[in-house]
Amino acid sequence: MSSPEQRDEVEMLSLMLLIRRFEERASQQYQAQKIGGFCHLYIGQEAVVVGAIAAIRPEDYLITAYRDHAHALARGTSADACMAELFGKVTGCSRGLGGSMHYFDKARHMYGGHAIVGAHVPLGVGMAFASKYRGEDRVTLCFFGDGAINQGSFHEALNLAALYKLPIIFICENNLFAMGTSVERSTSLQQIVHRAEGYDIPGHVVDGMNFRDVRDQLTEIVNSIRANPHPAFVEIRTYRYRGHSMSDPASYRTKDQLEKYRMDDPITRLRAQLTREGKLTNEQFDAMDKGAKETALASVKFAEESEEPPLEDLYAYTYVSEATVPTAAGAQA
Amino acid sequence: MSSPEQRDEVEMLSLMLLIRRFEERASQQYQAQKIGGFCHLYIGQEAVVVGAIAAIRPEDYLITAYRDHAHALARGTSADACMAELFGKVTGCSRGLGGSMHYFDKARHMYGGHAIVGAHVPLGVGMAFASKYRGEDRVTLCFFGDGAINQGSFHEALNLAALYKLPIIFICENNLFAMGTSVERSTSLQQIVHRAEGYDIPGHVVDGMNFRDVRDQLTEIVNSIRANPHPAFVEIRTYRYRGHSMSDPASYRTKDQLEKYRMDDPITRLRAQLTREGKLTNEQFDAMDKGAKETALASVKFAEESEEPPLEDLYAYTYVSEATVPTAAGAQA
Amino acid sequence: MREITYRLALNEALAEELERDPNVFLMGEEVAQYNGAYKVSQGLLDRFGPQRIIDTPISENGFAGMGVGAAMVGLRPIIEFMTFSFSLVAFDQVVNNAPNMLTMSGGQFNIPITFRGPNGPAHQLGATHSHATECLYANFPGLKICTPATPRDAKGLLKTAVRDDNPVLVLESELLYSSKGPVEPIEQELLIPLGQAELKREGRDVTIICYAQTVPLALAAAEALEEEEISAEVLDLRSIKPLDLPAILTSVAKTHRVVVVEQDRPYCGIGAEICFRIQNDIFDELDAPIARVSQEDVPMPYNERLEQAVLPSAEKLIAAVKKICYA
Amino acid sequence: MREITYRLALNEALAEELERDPNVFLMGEEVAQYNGAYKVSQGLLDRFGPQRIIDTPISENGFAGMGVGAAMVGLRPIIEFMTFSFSLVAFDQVVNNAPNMLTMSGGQFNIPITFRGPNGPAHQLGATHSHATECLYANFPGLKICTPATPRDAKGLLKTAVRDDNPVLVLESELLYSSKGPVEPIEQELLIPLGQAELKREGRDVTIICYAQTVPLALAAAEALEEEEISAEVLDLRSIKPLDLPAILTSVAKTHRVVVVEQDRPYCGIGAEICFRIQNDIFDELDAPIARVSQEDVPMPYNERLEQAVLPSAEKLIAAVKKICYA
Ligand SMILES: Cc1ncc(C[n+]2csc(CCOP(=O)(O)OP(=O)(O)O)c2C)c(N)n1
Ligand SMILES: Cc1ncc(C[n+]2csc(CCOP(=O)(O)OP(=O)(O)O)c2C)c(N)n1
Ligand SMILES: [Mg+2]
Ligand SMILES: [Mg+2]
Repeated sequence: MSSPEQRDEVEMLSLMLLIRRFEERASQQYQAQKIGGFCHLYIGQEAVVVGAIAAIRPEDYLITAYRDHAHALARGTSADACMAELFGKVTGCSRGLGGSMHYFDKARHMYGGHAIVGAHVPLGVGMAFASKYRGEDRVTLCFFGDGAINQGSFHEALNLAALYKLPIIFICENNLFAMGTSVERSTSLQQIVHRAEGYDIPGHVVDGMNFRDVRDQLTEIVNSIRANPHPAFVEIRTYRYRGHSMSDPASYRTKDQLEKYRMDDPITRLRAQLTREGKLTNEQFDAMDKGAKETALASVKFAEESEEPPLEDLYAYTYVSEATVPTAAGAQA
Repeated sequence: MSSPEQRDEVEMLSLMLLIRRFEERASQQYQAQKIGGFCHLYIGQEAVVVGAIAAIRPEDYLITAYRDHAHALARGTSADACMAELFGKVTGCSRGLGGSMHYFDKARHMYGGHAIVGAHVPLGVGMAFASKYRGEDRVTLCFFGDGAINQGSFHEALNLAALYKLPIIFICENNLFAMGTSVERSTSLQQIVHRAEGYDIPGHVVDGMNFRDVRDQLTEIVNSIRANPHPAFVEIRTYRYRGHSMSDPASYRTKDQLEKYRMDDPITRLRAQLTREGKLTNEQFDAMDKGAKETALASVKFAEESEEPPLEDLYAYTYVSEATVPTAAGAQA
Repeated sequence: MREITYRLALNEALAEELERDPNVFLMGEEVAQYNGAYKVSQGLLDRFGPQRIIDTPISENGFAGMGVGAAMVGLRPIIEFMTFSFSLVAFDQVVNNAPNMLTMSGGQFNIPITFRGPNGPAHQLGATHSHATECLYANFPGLKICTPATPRDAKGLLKTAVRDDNPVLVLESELLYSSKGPVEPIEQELLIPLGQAELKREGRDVTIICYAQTVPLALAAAEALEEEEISAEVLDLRSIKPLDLPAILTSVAKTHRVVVVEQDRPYCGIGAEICFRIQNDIFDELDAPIARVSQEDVPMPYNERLEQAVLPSAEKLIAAVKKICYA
Repeated sequence: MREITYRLALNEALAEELERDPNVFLMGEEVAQYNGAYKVSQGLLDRFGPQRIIDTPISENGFAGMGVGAAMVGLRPIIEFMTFSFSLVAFDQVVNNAPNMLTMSGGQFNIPITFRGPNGPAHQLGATHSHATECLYANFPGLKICTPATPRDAKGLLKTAVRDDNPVLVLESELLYSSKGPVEPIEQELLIPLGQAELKREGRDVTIICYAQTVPLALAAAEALEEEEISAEVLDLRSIKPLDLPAILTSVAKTHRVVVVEQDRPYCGIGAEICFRIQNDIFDELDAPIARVSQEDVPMPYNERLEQAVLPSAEKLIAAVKKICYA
């Protein structure tokens, strides 16, 4: 009935719904003190990572900062594993040892979940370096926030990637704030995308509330990189509906601003586009949403019923022993 | 006879000569093993710092990296104090505790001499911040090499200076190499000056082999900053005739390149300009050069005859004791 | 005496020093408009204005270096690290530029700067966000380090730090921000010298040396030990550097047994240095080996139970005391 | 056995591991075209090409992080720091990203990376260029650290480090690069396990524990002490982490007296940790306090005489030995 591409869009919408419902549950569970540490929600930004993964292959590399639940879910990590991680359970995607800020899923090429602002950007460059070293045509997606672009590691990473012509897309998720600091108070630029000029890296601005704009622009960039490895910089304009983390009342911004973005909700928008085009009925949407809610709820149950990591884990992950890892460890990862 | 401005140029030429002759002596003394550690010569680059100080006031701030002999001499630190520092003597400008890479002269607003590449750039921004904080119209000159612009601290410093609109001139002494690495192998840009665009900082390119171009362009920038505090970025194109440090044979570059730059020698050029304009006779020049050589030679004698810092110095400069420093320490520096 | 929180005590210290000296300013991430990530700088922007309470981008290396530069020309910066875990990206500025300048300039440039913020593990923040940095910084000559455990010490030490003409690190504790304790009335100037330990409890049988987050835990352990007829003396270092060795030696010479309970990791931790100093100076006074309770030597796990297993605790401390008392 | 320099030994180790495993590459400042600031990588660019021997800009934080990222996807990077003093600008990458990844990912990502380069004071390089970083890095779980003192150890330890599946720091010594010593023929694979100390000299009266630059100095002191009828055993740690505690305890249980001579600064230095471990495990075997000879706790001065006064020396070591031997 629908072409593969069309089916994809419905699937992607369903993924966005899953992310939204998952995080609503996470928020509730955090408030119920089932979840510890910091917890940063992605609600409002779903089109960014979902649009991005719609543009790449499963074996491409992805790395991001601590606002990472969506990135794991988008890569295919199960809601169960994601929720269990928040609960600190051994069934979590990082065995309960990483927590909200440190989601990892090696099998699905999700390379974290990194909590020191900016510090993972060089890691992304290293991953892209490895692809080029091996002559693979993988692309690395490296996500970070608008606040990260003022860190030294960001700068060094961009220069290195440009110098070595590495296949990496630097994706700045510009949600206008780094904690309580607006972009104009953190960055000496009219537009973030201009920072790419200081490295001769091509820059792009994308509407992060519009799944199709994200997917289409990234698809073009990805194709150009696969043909001829080079870095690219993408400023994706988006908005987080919630505070920086669970403890932030976000009083530094106006209700008006929030309402303006809510009106432009990425899920609502893609739903409207698909409905208008006759690719999605209200019933289908409701069923999808119901499914997402059920999956999220089930993940809570799964997390609750899972075991904590055993005390023996305490010393088990400080070093790998030579015995447990083959000599050419992970060379074919 | 000559206008004050003209006298200034002769004085500045004489300063360039002093720097050149001082470093030739330093080189000789290093080879004679009178000087330890690393020693980086400025020969060929004299017009850069001399042109710069010709554009500022004595009370303006100046900070630089480890290739710093010329910067101290240009600020008025005596050749004696400079040579004694290389000899590690207590009469040195840093009491023999700093060495070649760490010249300081507080009275003359020479704030070092810093050996970790890029790490002093934020210090310069802090000095400029202090001027603005106090409502002074001082300008800070912050010098660094082409290799330093790929350090994270450079990046953070530029963004901060632009954000806070601080009165600082970032001066990149582009001598084409960072040790053995040419600019095109270190920096993903056609022209270094473009890096300033990533911060909305105005950029300028200056011919560092031409004293007048340095002085005139910097004068204009300094005036604009005094009228209205803001940062500026200047790429000054220059060349070091010697290796990176005394131990570097500089085999990574061609004789032709070196010869090309030697033909364009900044001292020879300013001399020719002044002679052509009737402001300097050959006799005057020869007398100046003789004076410079004598001063340099005398500085060696001074250094040789000076005392080493006493062993009691060992613990004397780790902390200042509350007693020795007034409460509002150096507030009027 | 009035009881106030550790957070408010720090806030008062900042306000008083800002008031006293126009060269003092506060700079860091979210210190101004947001009133501080942990609200330590609450109200300071309103009171002192944006000239002196300065929000920064996420550029720890950059603004730490700015502080050092400003200090070179006579200002007295207070630099807040949102946590000291983030100071690791500014490590070079803190350990090279701040403490070496005085030596390298032959005595011309002292750096009157205060670096402050919470340090040490908080609660389930994971491996990158739980660093206890005191032993790292203590290795660098030219730095002073204090680690207040009570509101009174927090106020008195921070004020002294700001007035010190050397770089001082004030390592606060997130877990203590809301704890309360007696502090002198606000009219009364409170300055506590760096380098003076305080006996938080007297005892006869064993000396427990502690600081920062391990002080409450040492006091709890001492109380529990009392019931088992072990009388523990609790010595709060308050400053890590300079170290109050005389106070340590005096106590150990009395009790002849000592346990150091530290919040950092074991390998080359604070307790190792203290152990060396004690046995070096009064070897013959020791009736038992010096014991330490520190973190386990593993990256901090997120899971709460495992995190607790990594951290020092009153139980572990009690066990260590009993072991060296042969109890 | 043939005698080669420490520098050549390292060079052979690099070449052999690059030859053996195509996943191994070398990256750093001036490692390729310049053949290394200290010529350790001499000839490797010619032999292995620019794909695998990679010059970088001055961006330690950036390329150290690149190494960690490349290691996450299965390469085995060797990252050269021109000196470990410069690793301080990359500190966060070395101490957070490299060693925490395995824990934070619940065991999914080990980081098989080698960070190497000269460490510790060289000669008159001043305060910022003379850091001995071993005690800083040793505080971080997840890192391994070795400190070869001889050409043989340099080769064998570096090769093992490259094959280790964890992050390993190989802390070389600039002052040793030109020293010579016996090394197995090139045909013979030389792998020295991490975590094994080596008795460099047997003795009865006192144990001198040393590593890296302090090994030659310990041997010299032992020889001088022989003439005064003090028989010193010299134990070269070779690895700082894991630490060969059994070898230490065995030697101390024999001699009952011990001096640690370390190249780092005293406060929370390596010697402090070793002291704690010994007295903790075999307190009753000790006939005298454990002594340490380390740097003085001051920023390194440029002046040569003062620098010598800061550094550990055979004379200081001899004095320390005599003191605890009551000689
Ligand atoms: C080096 C460092 N400094 C500070 C922090 C604390 N911190 C965590 S997130 C954050 C704001 C980041 O904002 P942005 O990069 O815009 O990402 P967003 O949260 O908006 O997704 C800050 C300051 C940190 N984790 N690491
Ligand atoms: C952080 C750091 N990394 C490496 C070095 C070693 N180093 C000293 S100077 C230098 C080259 C700097 O070149 P550039 O900035 O162009 O200045 P120039 O020497 O040409 O004046 C290097 C790599 C250092 N001092 N600090
Ligand atoms: Mg943001
Ligand atoms: Mg250069």
